[in-house]
Amino acid sequence: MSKPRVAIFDFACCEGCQLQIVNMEEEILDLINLVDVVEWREAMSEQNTEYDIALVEGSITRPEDEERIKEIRGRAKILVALGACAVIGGVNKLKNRFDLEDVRRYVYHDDADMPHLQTAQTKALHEVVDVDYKIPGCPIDRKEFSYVVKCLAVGKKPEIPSYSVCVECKMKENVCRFEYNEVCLGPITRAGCGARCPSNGFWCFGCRGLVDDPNVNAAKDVMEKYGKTIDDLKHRLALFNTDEERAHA
Amino acid sequence: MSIKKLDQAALDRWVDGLIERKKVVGAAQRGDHFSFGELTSASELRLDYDMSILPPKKYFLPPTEDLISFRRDGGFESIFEEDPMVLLGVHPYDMFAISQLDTLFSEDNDDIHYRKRREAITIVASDVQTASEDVFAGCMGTATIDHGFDILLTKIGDQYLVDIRTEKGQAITMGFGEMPDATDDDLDQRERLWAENQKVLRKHELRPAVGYLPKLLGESYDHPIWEEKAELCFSCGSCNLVCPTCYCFDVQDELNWDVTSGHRYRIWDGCMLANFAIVAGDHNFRAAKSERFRHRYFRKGKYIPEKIGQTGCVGCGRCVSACVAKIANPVEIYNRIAEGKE
Amino acid sequence: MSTATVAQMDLAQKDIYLPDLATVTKVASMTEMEMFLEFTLDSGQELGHEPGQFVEVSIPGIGEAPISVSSSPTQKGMFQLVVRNAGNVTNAMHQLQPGDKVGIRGPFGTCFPVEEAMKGKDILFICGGIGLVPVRSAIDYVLSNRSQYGDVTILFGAKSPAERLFTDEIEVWKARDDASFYETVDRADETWKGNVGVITRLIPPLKFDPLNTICLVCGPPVMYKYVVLELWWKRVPNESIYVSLERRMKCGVGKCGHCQINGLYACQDGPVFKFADIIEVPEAL
Amino acid sequence: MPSTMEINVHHVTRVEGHGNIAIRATDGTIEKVEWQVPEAPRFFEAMVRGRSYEDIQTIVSRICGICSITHSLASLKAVENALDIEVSEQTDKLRILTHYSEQLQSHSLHVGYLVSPDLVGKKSVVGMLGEFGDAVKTVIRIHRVANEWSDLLAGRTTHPVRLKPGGFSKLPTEGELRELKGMLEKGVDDLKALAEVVLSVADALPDFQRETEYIALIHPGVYTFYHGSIGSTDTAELVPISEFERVVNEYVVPQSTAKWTKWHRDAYAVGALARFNVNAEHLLPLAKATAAKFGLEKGNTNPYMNNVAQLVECVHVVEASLQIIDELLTDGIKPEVPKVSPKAGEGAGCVEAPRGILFHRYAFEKNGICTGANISIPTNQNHGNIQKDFEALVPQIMDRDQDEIRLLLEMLVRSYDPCISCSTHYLDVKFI
Repeated sequence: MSKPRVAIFDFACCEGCQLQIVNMEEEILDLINLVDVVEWREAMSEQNTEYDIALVEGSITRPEDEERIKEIRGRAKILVALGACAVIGGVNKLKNRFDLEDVRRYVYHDDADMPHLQTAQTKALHEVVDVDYKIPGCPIDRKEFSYVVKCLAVGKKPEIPSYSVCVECKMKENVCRFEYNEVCLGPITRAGCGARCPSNGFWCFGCRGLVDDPNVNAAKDVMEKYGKTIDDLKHRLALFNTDEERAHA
Repeated sequence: MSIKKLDQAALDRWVDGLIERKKVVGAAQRGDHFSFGELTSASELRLDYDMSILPPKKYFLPPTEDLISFRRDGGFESIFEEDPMVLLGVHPYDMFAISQLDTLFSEDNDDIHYRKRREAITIVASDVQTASEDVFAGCMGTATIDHGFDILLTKIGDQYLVDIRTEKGQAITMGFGEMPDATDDDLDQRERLWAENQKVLRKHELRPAVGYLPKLLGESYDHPIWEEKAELCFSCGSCNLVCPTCYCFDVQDELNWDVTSGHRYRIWDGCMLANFAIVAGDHNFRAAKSERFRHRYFRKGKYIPEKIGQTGCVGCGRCVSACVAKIANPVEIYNRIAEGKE
Repeated sequence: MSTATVAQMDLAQKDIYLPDLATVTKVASMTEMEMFLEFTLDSGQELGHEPGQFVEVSIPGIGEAPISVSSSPTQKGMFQLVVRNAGNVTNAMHQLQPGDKVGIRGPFGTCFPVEEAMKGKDILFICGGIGLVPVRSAIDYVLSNRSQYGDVTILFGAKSPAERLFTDEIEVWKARDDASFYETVDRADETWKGNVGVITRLIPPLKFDPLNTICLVCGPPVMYKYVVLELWWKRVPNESIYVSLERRMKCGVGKCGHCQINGLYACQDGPVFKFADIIEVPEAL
Repeated sequence: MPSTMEINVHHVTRVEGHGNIAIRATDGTIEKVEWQVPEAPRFFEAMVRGRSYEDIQTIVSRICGICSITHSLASLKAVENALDIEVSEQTDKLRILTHYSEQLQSHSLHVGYLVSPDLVGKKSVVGMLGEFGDAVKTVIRIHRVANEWSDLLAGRTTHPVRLKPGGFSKLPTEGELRELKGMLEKGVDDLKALAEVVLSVADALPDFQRETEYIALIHPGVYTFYHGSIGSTDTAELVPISEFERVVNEYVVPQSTAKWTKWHRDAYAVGALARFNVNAEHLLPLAKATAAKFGLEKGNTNPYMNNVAQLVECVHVVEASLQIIDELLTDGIKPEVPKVSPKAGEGAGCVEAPRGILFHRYAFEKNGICTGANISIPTNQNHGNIQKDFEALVPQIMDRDQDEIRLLLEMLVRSYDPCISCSTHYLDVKFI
């Protein structure tokens, strides 16, 4: 069996997900043993238009980026969205809460009309092309990434948890963030991070996106029980899940 | 076997001595909560703890546990990860739960992964000194216990009664030094403390008798409470995960980087999670939140009792505290379905 | 159980999660979705199953899945499975070639009562889609011991002609004069000359003695209620109806909880249930 | 027939973000020399409006995956400045210790993975595995130490979790700090080994000089990354952080979605070499010795030497951290819970990112909701200087082979360790 050829691409993002691949440290050697990394601008000068698997980080914010992701999709047998920006739009979608003209002017003032400073509504990859698999998180979890790569190498469909962060948070034996009177998105956020933030004393802000069927009614009720409002919840939800926050508005 | 008496200083000396020789795990304060963890000194042990976030179940059935290793070209081998330790300060309701797991993992098909861990652990139980906010063991008949443990510690005044029940218990009593036997008066005091704990560990009052729950539930399958409570359920599984008697698990394969070898492990699962009863092809046999919610209370109050003759809920109250939506109080639910009956 | 008793138990017992090795001896594509596979255990032993039981099949690294045994224990030296490509394990099983190794645990669960309740009775098999897979084991068993049973009737319904299973064997069953075979498809195509419609339509025209007939029913979840209703119209007692139910049997040994049907475990108390035993079990059908 | 030379590097590789090089010359006359930044702008500064002061750190750390801790710290200092929040000495020390982990993370990644292939004539670190396998493994070990160090203090290597207004959401234990100390002590040996390897190929660093202004934080008596005021090699004036806009003077150019900056000259440089040129006398002994090995002295004007300065800083931050850990262990870790209440206010914060000085400014209304922000990022501040370097370098190397020109220009860009996705994420707002 020949090694699958993998290419890594990025769109609007912080490139922190690619960095997690670098951060695999010694395991990178295992990774390149298992797959042929044929293009990876951040780490390699080699370039190649022939690949089987495209790992794509970042969200789509300009018409020319739409064209580029379509081309990548066209070449790749399997397209994997890497990280919150690619999977759900991530913090980049905060932009969509504003009028784009206002956003551009706010940043570039009188120069805002220069053609290269144009921008469009932020989109997650699946809003532009078909995405085969999604590795959520901001940034991606290295263990989960390794798991997905190994699955793809043996033709197994990777399973990303469908349950909430609370499951992993309980396994870590953390005190619930609600006990500290904090607004935590753990109960409605997809697990897989090992409850990283609550385990470090911080609330979950939903970077892995919501579970398939989040109970928004319950969320409302819970906010009241803890002396918070649904607006507090929506405020936090907007960070990574602007679309969801608006859908439930 | 025998019941001895130790003061706090002697107890500490004994625990410190144990720590030198063995892995000793006990209830201790970690951050702003109590949990079971490895002790490095007797001073960390808090026998006056009220409740640990997770029950000591985590040492018998860890959140994840390797079961077998495999090679893709065929070949499977068992992995056993028994972890010998002395487990200090197990409360009666948790001891009750451990005994229940012993039964469930051994009957029909003996699970030797569980059993090897179980046999490697010596349990020093401890009568409750501080009642937690949500405990209702007094209503479930689990506030005190007289079997299952190797040693039971009971604090009477400034002394501990040390009730040694098994050879395993006897084996770790080296280092006690000269110890007086408990007197009849001591034992009377222990009886009184037990009676008192039956009353104190009742922060929620279950109105129907425990033994009546299976019948009561049998008549309440279509009770409106399931829909009503599930309306606010996140399906987050917190109640499952903190429960000392929940033992459902999922099984997964993990490949090594060579993708020709790896291991199979089990990981805690929960019947409240949305996809728990899903089958290949995506049909979900318990798709509705209310069905899952009902299943959990039936399992604790009916299915387990009908299977092994014991309550499946030991009244620790962890689920009551862990549920952010505050809908998981078994007492409230069982009381509701008992309304208007007998 | 007290710990003292636990300590006395034999530590050398078999690990219930440890698969035995088996080798693929034959593969054949049955439909677009279903693959037929034949195995022998590397130990040289018989699987030792009863009709209706299942095994847990391991594809190392991919996972484990419960699969009904489709062959009759009367066929020695091998066992057969038919798998629909519906998940990771079954997808990997579709790639298997003769000589490949898999892990097998089991057989597990209850069986069709071919040796007890069915002996001397008329038998009615009702199979929808891949429900034919486990029932085939019982059909073969009964036909191999034909003299010990009364009338034998087999009903089979498939979604479309292309999804019919065991088509060669169906021709054999049809040709037998000591058994009746009727089938239907939900949706016909231009090649199909037979019945069209759901399987329940095959039941009303049947003439059989409801008090001397054992009915074995297996099919998709939605099928059971309608089939049972038709059998009730025929006055078949609940005691005489056996169903085989699908659940997610992860461990197969009554521990993991996934296959629970109210208080019952599909892997231990089932997958074959006497209908009378589950009529009060709301989650069953 | 006129001879035309055209170099178009569409996306310089082995840098963070997208940057292009465009050179055109006909008959030896340079017609175009451009450093272009086509990275998609993300408008962070506009996006934080309407967000709570509690969430600012969470959002703006996402400006950059590589210097997320730095962005968190700059934003926290700005938020704390705006809301009048005092932090304890322990918090300061732990933050600096956290910050140093990122300096090592980023520098070892840059020097070890991204620059070193150029020095040995390879296209990527993967290509180095055979011949330089041991060196690569040394780099990996250093990088892993840096990441585990960040994990320990920040809860994660990328996008820190524990850093919040007023302090930490969770503190390390003394036992963990002792473990860290052991890790860092071992790391010193790996750093020494790495320095030897780089030294053995340092001839590959081009000898190119161009005088420019260097800007970095200055704080009395220390080689600072965290405290201080804005200093420059062109002036003795120290500018308070609150007046950073006076230093950066941002402007927009047609070839870049990132803004450019200038102060006393038409461009200035920030980063390791700038810090070295401003603060070299405060380096700790082993770092000083490392600089001496490479002949790196204060006043160096070769931008390619930024990579050596980074290596020197790797040594310095490990030395400095061992001191901080000792102090923390002597004092003991005291439990502290950050207590913060919102108010109206406006404030600025500054820290040194691995690639240069970084400024954040925010304004809040009384419920702690952000009303405006201004962020000025080091790579922005270097873009103009990169362009000026190009303009000076290209005529000097015009006669060389195109591939060599291309390589030298790419190496020049890489030497700045640009964080291009960062640089397109800033904004500028006028506060009233």
